[in-house]
Amino acid sequence: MTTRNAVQSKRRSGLRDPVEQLRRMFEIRYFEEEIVGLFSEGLVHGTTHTCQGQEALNVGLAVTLNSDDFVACTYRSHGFALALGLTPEAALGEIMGRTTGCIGGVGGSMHLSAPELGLLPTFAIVGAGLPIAAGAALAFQTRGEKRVAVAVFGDGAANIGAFHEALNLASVWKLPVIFLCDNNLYGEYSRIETTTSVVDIAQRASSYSMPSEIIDGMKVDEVIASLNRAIDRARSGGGPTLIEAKTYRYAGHSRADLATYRPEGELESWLPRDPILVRQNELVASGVLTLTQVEKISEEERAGIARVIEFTRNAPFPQPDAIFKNIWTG
Amino acid sequence: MTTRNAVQSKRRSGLRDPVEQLRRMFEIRYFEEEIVGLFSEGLVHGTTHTCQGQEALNVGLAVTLNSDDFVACTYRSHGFALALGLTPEAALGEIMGRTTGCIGGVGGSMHLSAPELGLLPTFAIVGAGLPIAAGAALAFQTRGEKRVAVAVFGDGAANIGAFHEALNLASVWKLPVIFLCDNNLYGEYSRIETTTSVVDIAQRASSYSMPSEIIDGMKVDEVIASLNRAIDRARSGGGPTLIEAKTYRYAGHSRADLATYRPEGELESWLPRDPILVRQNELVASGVLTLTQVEKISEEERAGIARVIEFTRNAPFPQPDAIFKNIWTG
Amino acid sequence: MAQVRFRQAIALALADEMRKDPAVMVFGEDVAHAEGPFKTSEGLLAEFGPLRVRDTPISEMAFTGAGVGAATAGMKPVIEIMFMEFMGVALDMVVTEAAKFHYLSGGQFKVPMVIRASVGAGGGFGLQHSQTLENWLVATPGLKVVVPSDIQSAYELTRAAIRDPGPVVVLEPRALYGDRGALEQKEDGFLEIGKARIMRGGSALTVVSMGQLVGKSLEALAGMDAEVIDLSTLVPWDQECVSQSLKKTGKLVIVQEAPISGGWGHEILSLMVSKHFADLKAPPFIISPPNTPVPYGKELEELYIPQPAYIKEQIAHYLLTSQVPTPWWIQRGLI
Amino acid sequence: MAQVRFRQAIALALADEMRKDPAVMVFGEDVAHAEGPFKTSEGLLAEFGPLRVRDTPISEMAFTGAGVGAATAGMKPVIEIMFMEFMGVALDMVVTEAAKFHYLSGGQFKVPMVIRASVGAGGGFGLQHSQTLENWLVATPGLKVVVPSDIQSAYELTRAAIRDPGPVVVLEPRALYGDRGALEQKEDGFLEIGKARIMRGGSALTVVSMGQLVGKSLEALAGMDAEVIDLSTLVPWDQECVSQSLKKTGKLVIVQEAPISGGWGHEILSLMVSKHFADLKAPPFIISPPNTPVPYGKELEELYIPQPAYIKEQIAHYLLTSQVPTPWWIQRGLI
Ligand SMILES: Cc1ncc(C[n+]2csc(CCOP(=O)(O)OP(=O)(O)O)c2C)c(N)n1
Ligand SMILES: Cc1ncc(C[n+]2csc(CCOP(=O)(O)OP(=O)(O)O)c2C)c(N)n1
Ligand SMILES: [Mg+2]
Ligand SMILES: [Mg+2]
Repeated sequence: MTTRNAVQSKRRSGLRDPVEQLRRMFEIRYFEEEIVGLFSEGLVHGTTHTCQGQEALNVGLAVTLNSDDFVACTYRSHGFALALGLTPEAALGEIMGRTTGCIGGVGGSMHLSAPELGLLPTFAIVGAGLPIAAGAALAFQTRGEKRVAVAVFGDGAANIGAFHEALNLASVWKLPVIFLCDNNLYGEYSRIETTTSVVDIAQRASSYSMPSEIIDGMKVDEVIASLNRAIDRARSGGGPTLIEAKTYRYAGHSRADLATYRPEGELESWLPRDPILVRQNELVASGVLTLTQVEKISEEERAGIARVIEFTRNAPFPQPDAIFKNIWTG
Repeated sequence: MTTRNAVQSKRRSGLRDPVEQLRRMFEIRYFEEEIVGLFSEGLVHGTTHTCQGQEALNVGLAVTLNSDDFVACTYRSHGFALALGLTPEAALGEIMGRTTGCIGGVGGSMHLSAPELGLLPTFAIVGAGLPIAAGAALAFQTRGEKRVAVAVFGDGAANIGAFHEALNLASVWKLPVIFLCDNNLYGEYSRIETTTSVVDIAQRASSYSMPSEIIDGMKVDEVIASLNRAIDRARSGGGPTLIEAKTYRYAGHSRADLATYRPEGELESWLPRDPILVRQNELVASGVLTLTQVEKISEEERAGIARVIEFTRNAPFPQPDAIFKNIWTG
Repeated sequence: MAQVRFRQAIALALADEMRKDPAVMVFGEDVAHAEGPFKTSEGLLAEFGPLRVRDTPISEMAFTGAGVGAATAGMKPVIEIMFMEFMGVALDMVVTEAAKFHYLSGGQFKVPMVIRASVGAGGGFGLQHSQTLENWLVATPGLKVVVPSDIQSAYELTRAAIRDPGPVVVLEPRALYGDRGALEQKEDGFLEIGKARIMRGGSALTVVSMGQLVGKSLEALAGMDAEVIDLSTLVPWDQECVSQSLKKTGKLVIVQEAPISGGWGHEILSLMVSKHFADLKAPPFIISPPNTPVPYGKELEELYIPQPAYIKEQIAHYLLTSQVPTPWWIQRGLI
Repeated sequence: MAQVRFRQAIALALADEMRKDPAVMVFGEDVAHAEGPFKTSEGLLAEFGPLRVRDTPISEMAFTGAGVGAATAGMKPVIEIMFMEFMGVALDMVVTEAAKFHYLSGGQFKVPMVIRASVGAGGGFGLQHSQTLENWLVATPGLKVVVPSDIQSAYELTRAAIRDPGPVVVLEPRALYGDRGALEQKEDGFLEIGKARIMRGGSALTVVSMGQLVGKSLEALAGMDAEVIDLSTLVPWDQECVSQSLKKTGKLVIVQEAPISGGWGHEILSLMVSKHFADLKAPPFIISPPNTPVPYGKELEELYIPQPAYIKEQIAHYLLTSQVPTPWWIQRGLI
């Protein structure tokens, strides 16, 4: 555990380096791509929700927060967990239900947790993370701490009551919380305009007299800059912010969903904006990396994930006693 | 029942006459004033919420709707029920728990109901009426009927999740429903600015791309005009509207609440705008009524309520078998 | 008879009722274009169109409430709660509004609404997507609750629920959606709401079960002289049927998926003991999962749910000794 | 000892814990400036200020969730749900989040949160503001539920709940808020969560009750040789205490405010029968309200709630005949 903590804090702090950011995005991408295969193999039980294409948001959030800030994410959080520093072993172990998982393999893909990194148990109920993040911010405010909480949620979640109640409460109490909407255009199999009465989720901030921003969620630098503005506001007592990041969900909603409901060519139209591609081009253009070096990083990450999978295939399953632990708070 | 229905439809249709509107406002005012006394006498059990000062909204709504339109009101609905045509006997009977009550005395002050007038069982759970009114509108839309549904709710209810979800759903489905917010500045003992992150509730309509209006809820003509615009839009397939009526709750929140938390002089500042005063001055100014005639109407209504109270004091209490009726739908 | 899957039996029931009655409509998250997250509304949008078959925003409170309102205004809405746990954001509409509207209108308003929710463990969905939670729906006079246990009862109870004049919750065991078998489509003579089903006659023992555990119980008791009752309706449950069986056998065992603390079986056991104390030949008891969250992971989840082998072992011991058997988690000293 | 009202005992418990522990904070609708709709937070805003004592918008989902988040981040929030029914718009936060967070974090996060809710009939608030609804909170491993029955237990259970490291729901019988009596304020040695209270010893009969029916049971049984147990904690309830009593008396009666269908008493009865079948001298049974909504109107509401005279008559008949007595609604042929 402590060694894992050491590795994790290094993974977290190292992320300030743009090259590490690129590396982490590769890690997340390959991790998610492999999950789909493991699911088909039957090694991932139940369901899983991957985030290919949204790596800039994952990494951007991790770069801007301190480890004692709190983050409430959703079932679609492998990428956020890895970005925040969780080891791929701890993430995959949980997803594959092994004792090496971050909660010992009794939670599964929707339930990652890493208190040491500020990651609250990820939320499987749409909207639930928003009031709870506001509550963490309430604790920080009440104790006069400069910490912040972030709630990450989807476009679809912006239609549920908890969204409305949480934003109003956060605004009335001026809580140090950031509401980060990951607008990937779909809630399950439904495109946003079929379920949502506004074009931009950010527009709803006016209902709470709350500052808001709309950003390109495919650009890690834009994510970082926007979050920094909101976090500074929150830390300095300026209250909550609603940020809408425009992203795209490359894969289907969950496990084997092929997303055949998407309009012809929609995915393709997003690929040129791929967050990894964008970041790597920037780094190459500015001479920080050569294409060969990028290739090398990519291959290293691909190989790393392969090793993690090998490791986890052989990791033990939890024993029956695991079911009876951590139910009643001692 | 049928005789009551006859009386009620006359009470409803007669309301198009401005003089009848004044008369009904007097009826509601005296009715509510007496309730407080009956409560202190112990003749009204539990709790009760009165609406003195909001009679223009009550009457304005009743004038603009057809009897086959649906209305979802709150626990603060004696005035709406009387305006829609419910007899004071049926209303007071319910409030005093007698068999003469509109549901036989097993509901009480918060639970009036009059299907024949379109009045849904009034809602004791804040916000619950909004999705349900939207659902009635959904039925009308699905069958291609020109009927509408109205949800009346308070300023405080605009902070609950059901408000958000209902307005989004109504907008996405373009439902023939009107959301009428009775902003009387208080939710229980809390003034609006202490709980609400916008100044005008109507501002929240933009979160749902929904047309909205802010009106003076103390002026019956303004209420009627605004509702007619919204109802016409709904009947002609134009979808939902949010109307915010600025009113004032003369009395406390419920039963014996003396509302000592209100700023000095706030009530007094509203009295010159009293809906009954305004309407009677208009009628006198335009020569429709003389002050003596107004006096006479006022006295007739006061006497009428006295008779209803006498009648209800002597009305029978329900027998135990009443508890077992209407539970399971046969 | 057509061979169909459990989930298709539900879709067929919805389609057959929609054809018969234009007041029936269906809405919920992704039930229209995607034909349901579990494909339980296959073909409905295509046949009945976007007015009667609608996708909703992620707003359980709003669309459950819309069901209440639409029902009150003369429709017969069938709404879908994808996973039972999601009713936790909309329970008010089910138990405080729908169930009480008839009473609150002096019997004048009816709420002929059906609320379908998938329930239970076995799919590896983890502890927030695997519970049955019938307990949320009890202690609510006016609300009926039915639980199909096989393809035929899924079809018939769904149709019966739609025809019921009041609100009915249908709890569908998610683990059964993929089951394949024969279905007899019919236009009437459905299983009655409020009536239990005797799945197999017997005289040594009365076993009362529900949902996905009915099949497991039948498998477990193959060859034993046990009367196996599928409660089928939890509210109001069929006291007469259980009474008759118990009078005959004098031994009662409940087999439930709900955890031992707070599960539905206690009410059956309790009322039957008060009524048939003199007839009892041995202590009645409940076979259930332990009092823990539903674990993720195939092995643990399988262990959590009472399986046929375990049910058989428990009941064999009971018949042999007339003593209440020790559950596995005590046997293994896990608590 | 100070003479206080039940509602003041709660306010005093909150104040005493807030003085001891700066992490304790209180929020809910009108709990601060108005000092609580039922005056259960009298004096708190004045003493502890607006950071730790807050009025909330009408947003049960948000402020219950805020309690979960604040607890996870190291505070000890005490939130107030004015009427139990309002939990129907926020249940997700209580049972699906708060109760499962510890498990979901591999035991690393704690949620030391208290959810207070007023429950029950007797105030004439009508059928949507008068239920006890304990059933919403069961079948939820990880969530504790306590129910005070008098001034002293209101004070002690509130303090014990705040000190508990996990989430605890306190269900306060609204009908008792106005009761006046002696209170002993103490700094420790509170009633333990999970322990029942033997209110009076006896050997002929074991009566298990909870909340406002404990007092009514004691009154009803004055002079009878009955052991009266206040369950005090519903989850996890004190099986040991009831077992010991039942071994002695061989007769068990539950007296509950919850309706007969879906009420909490079935679990007590069921588990005790499975465990003590051989010790039972007569059929155990439950005294409860009928399976109907809570009626408005003094007389009907009084009839609905089991009153001392009725409890006495039922139990006298039971002791005399060893038979389960017929409830009043059957006696009068009302169903
Ligand atoms: C209250 C609730 N309703 C429904 C669901 C089922 N569900 C899981 S994810 C999802 C879609 C959410 O879409 P969005 O908020 O856009 O997030 P995304 O999946 O796109 O990241 C739904 C409907 C749920 N988990 N919780
Ligand atoms: C869900 C829910 N929470 C709390 C309450 C308690 N309550 C009843 S009325 C009320 C105030 C509502 O204020 P507003 O919406 O402005 O309506 P008004 O009373 O002013 O007409 C509250 C908090 C309730 N009935 N339902
Ligand atoms: Mg999305
Ligand atoms: Mg108000």
